[in-house]
Amino acid sequence: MPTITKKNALWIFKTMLRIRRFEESSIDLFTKGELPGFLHAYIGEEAVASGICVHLTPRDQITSTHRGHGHMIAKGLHYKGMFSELYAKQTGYCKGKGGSMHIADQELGVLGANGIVGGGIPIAAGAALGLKLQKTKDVVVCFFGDGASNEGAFHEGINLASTWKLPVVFVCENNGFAESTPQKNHQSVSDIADRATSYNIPGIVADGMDPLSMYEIAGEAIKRARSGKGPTLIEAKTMRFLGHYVGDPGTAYGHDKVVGKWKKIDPIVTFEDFLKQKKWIADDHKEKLVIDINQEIDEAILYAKESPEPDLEDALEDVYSDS
Amino acid sequence: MPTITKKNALWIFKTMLRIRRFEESSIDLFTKGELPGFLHAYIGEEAVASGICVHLTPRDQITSTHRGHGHMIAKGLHYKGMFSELYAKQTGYCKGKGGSMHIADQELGVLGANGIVGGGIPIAAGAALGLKLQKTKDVVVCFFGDGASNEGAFHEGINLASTWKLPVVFVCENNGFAESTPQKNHQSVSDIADRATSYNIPGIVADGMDPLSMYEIAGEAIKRARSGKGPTLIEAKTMRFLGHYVGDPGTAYGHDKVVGKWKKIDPIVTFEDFLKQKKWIADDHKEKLVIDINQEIDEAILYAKESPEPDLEDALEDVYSDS
Amino acid sequence: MREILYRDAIVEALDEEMKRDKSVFLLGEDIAEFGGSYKTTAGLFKKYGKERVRNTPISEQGIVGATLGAALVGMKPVAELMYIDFTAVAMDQIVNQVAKVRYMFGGKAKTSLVIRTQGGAGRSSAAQHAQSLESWFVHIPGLKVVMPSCSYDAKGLLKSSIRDPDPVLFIEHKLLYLEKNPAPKKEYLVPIGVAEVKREGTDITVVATSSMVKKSLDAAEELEEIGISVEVIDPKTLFPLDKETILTSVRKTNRLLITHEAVERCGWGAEIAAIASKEAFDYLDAPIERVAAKETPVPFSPKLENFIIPNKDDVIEGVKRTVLG
Amino acid sequence: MREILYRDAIVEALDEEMKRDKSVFLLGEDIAEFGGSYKTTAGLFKKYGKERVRNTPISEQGIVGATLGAALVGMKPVAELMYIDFTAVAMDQIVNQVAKVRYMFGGKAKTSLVIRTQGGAGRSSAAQHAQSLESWFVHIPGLKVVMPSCSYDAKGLLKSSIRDPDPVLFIEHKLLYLEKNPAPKKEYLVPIGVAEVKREGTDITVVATSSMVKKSLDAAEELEEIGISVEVIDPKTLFPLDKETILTSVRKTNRLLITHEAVERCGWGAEIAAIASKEAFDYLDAPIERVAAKETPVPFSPKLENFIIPNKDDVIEGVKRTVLG
Ligand SMILES: Cc1ncc(C[n+]2csc(CCOP(=O)(O)OP(=O)(O)O)c2C)c(N)n1
Ligand SMILES: Cc1ncc(C[n+]2csc(CCOP(=O)(O)OP(=O)(O)O)c2C)c(N)n1
Ligand SMILES: [Mg+2]
Ligand SMILES: [Mg+2]
Repeated sequence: MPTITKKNALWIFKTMLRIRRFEESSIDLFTKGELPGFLHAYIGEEAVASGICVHLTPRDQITSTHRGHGHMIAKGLHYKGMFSELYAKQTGYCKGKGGSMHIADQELGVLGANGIVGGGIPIAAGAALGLKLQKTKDVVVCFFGDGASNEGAFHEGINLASTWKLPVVFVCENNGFAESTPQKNHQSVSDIADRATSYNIPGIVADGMDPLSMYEIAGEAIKRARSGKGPTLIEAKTMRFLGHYVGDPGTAYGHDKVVGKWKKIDPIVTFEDFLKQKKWIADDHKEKLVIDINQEIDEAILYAKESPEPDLEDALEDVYSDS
Repeated sequence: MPTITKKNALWIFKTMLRIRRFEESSIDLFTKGELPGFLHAYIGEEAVASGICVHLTPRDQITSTHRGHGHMIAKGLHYKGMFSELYAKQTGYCKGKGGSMHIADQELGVLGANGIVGGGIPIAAGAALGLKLQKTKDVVVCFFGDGASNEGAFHEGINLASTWKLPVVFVCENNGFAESTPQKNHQSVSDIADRATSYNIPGIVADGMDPLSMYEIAGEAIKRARSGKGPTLIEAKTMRFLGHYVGDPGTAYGHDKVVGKWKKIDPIVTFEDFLKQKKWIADDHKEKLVIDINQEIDEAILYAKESPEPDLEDALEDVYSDS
Repeated sequence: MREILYRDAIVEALDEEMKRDKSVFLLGEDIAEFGGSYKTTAGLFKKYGKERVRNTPISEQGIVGATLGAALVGMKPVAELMYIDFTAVAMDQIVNQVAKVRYMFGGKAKTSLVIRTQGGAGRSSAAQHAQSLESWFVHIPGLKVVMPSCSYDAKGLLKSSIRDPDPVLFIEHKLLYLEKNPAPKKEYLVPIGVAEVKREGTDITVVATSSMVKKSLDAAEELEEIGISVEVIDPKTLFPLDKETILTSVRKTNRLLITHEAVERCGWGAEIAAIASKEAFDYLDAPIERVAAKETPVPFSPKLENFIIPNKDDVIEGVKRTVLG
Repeated sequence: MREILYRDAIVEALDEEMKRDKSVFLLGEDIAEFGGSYKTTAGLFKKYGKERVRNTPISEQGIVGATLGAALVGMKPVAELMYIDFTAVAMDQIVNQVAKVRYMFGGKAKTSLVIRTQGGAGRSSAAQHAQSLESWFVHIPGLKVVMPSCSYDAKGLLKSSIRDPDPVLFIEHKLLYLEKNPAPKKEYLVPIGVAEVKREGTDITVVATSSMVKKSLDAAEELEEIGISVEVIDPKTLFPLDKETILTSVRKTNRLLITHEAVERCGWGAEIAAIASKEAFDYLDAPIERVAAKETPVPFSPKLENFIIPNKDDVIEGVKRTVLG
């Protein structure tokens, strides 16, 4: 029986909802043509970021991916800064220069989404090295996908972290697809957790659709990292409910077909049932939460829309510290 | 009891001697200042290349490393072309443009030594893909070191080969050191063969000091590759008897200390005993062989010395097919 | 002549060469059933099957290394790197292996291979998906670098690149994929190393690459109206370079402007400026202008992106500075 | 002034900065007990221990990524990449991550880090161990590129680079390591972005980098004897570039020759030629010369290597061509 407290359980539930609603709204805005660039939605994978980040302090760090909104929200970034960034406004987390794939916030320990698949993995190892050298007890959580686990950067980053016993937790969000390519076509292992063997570190398969599984397994791994025992590789089996990017029909290799089965175990639905069983929430709890979240979203979108675009000169700044 | 034939055993013994004598002579020449550039000697590791290449035909391919002389000789390259290359002469395998780290010969299936650690691994996978698409039964053997097993190229190359079930055998020559750095300081696994788990392929530890161990294990892996069952990762535990490069005292991290123990199991000495036990060679067999080899070496060195240097204009050729 | 999308011209070239030569095959990320991120291999998986149209894992070093290995044993692989930004992930294989094996091996290596990729900004894809890095590769002896600006050249140059015995980096542009312009259905080749005068003029020579060709032709139209006659040259191949076509033009017009989407400093335009300033020294009546991207990473904001990437008006201003002084 | 080996100047700079700032640490292949392939970290492992002088696995992406990650959380890492040729293995981290995070994150990233490496030919190390790739990095906004030519600058510029808030690619030269020349033991800095007139002259300006500085000064000596007065400028920093020092000189001498060990096409010299041909257009009495490596990979043969790499006589010939016409 999981040892989660009511407080943590509610935080996770609320965080999953916050992610889901953020993604739904940004998809809606994107589809209306209000947002430039492209978006990769986290819908379906909310349990992963939420079940892990509940264990983190603002001083702990994360590295993220092109599918990073969920990680950001779970790490505490606010809607206003995020929507403003998607709208490419001056008030965005990156002043409109980064966009969806590069949101970062050093105050809250977000070392950045990343447009390069696997690019964040060695960076996470380095951040963990820095935190270790600074004699903190802080840890780094490194998110990446199944496809990323085939990049050389995955191998080099985890090898370095394991050789130096760095305080980092590697979280592979295995949603079974790399863009259109099914896992079996891009690697011959079915459990990416098995790759931990190459680094002599624990490799654990977690149920990425179950916040409790994520909570328990991540809790252990983070404790291990904080206590100086080194990295862990967690493989969260999950599924994105939508195509690779917003607009992708996801018809290649039958992604659209398999999704249906996963939607039946939507983490938000199943976890609400769990909370109700536990009598930790009332029947209308979710509705109330959603109302608050929606209001916060509406305000944030309004804020973003009304925020000024960057000035042309801004384009020339921030290339160097003195520019 | 190993199933090796007398013929193969004698080939291996002779090949190990040919490698040893080639390296001793080139070290001698280098130390006398006759050879430009730098050399990485294969002395101590002869059993690996010999025990593997005995299974190969000229149509099979290999990729090699900065420590490649042993692989070349085992694959059938002749002394004249090799010494000429070390002397940077027109008659060298690369017309004097490649040198020790880039010897190659497409006729004999040598896709090149490589100055980039790990650089040959994805190339080996690609060659195997080519041979497969051409519907041959030929295989590729890919040599690399323990240090190379930490490069991203190792991961990407083997992942590709395993996903596509390519006819390639990956041979990690684990001599316990990457330049000065002992294995325990560059990775947290002790058996690199364990890394096969990451690709769901067989990973086998072989005794790199024992030609019979290499012969048996390589034979299996090559058979497997030829029959379309895909790649194998062989880890050959071995030791270079000298420093990283000719001139390196090898004193860092006590390489010079550990070597003594390995010299006691010099593959040439132990295999000679085995052959004598088997009554496959007479007592003076080795002396006779060495005399022939020395003569061949002397002729080759003379040939190399007397060969012309490349002309200046040669420097501008071979950049493109028409130049 | 038939009009065709630039991206379909790519598909057609691949299709024709695969039909013609069994040793040609394709590999890259999501190029099979999905048809490629920009649909430049659409339909080929159905037609040629999984052996010759291969989805790879996300591993660019693996892709390029495999491409080289296959070429060394006699195949003619055509690899796709989804974005030119990702060539950085495979840089060792491209520069230290692909470009050098022939030379290092004394001329005996088979290296008939093509690496297709696409660059350029204009879709708010931000700093890691919108670079123009062609000058990196022109700097590396052993590589050929091709950069088509229209459907006709895309098809004809890709076919020539596939038949070329040397490694070719073939750089497409993400904004050109959906541009439709003439290209015959029938078999034809466009030779590597030959530039084209896209428009004749007398007052100034504008050398433009990729997406800047169209912008420069539009600029020339407008400048015509104020009486400035612009000659527009598309080099098509950045290396080998058709120097003579450019120099002949400069010696005629006595003025030169080079424009590309890459940042100015150490961009390919610097090389052209250096060559022309030397070999047409006595012919130049005005300083050579470069119209390039501002020296920043590519920003996400469309407003900022549009500001840092050179456009038609920047070319017009540059021409005026040069011609009117 | 005290004379010191270039490589020892590097050690001294690292030592002083490590003593001064606890957040400075070193990582790289074989830099610890072994002291580095070129002994540029000799003694520091003994002095500062394994936490601050870290041997890495052979994994250049890992090294550079770790360098960036540590910098982002406030450390000041100094990484060593054994050969500039190996930057290709880490190119994604250098170009897509290190160079861009500050900009992509809207200016809020801490990126005070140095990547030390060494380039150049002259030791028969062949095509994968002797390149000069500096122009790649000058082309990338977000990076600073430093290239010291003597012990004094090696020490002073490395100290400035370590203190610099921006990422610096610090390029040493394998043949300079064993050259001994003056550098004070006492604390001093050489500013980034400031060129130096190494020798004054009136007939021609020679801009030379790294190993070509000494060769150019020797050439100037000889040319003096036949009455040609050469001004030699060492930019020291390729970016940010001290344009004014170069242009001022060219406007004085009215002639310019640029020399570096990298191949000519799309090399850094093209950028200088492009800048000077524009900004000193009315001052140039002769075409701008470039004296660079011939356009091939670096051959193993010492005879061929020596032939393709520019030397003193090539500079002399180039100067004569330019001055005597
Ligand atoms: C180095 C690199 N190669 C390719 C891409 C293009 N790309 C973006 S996302 C993606 C798929 C990533 O798959 P995975 O790691 O499983 O993450 P997921 O999208 O499934 O969350 C690819 C190939 C990229 N951004 N970077
Ligand atoms: C990409 C790259 N990084 C670093 C080097 C420098 N280097 C040459 S050999 C070597 C050690 C290789 O160790 P290992 O793979 O174990 O092979 P061994 O020398 O032990 O046979 C290193 C670091 C290189 N040549 N290429
Ligand atoms: Mg995935
Ligand atoms: Mg080793």
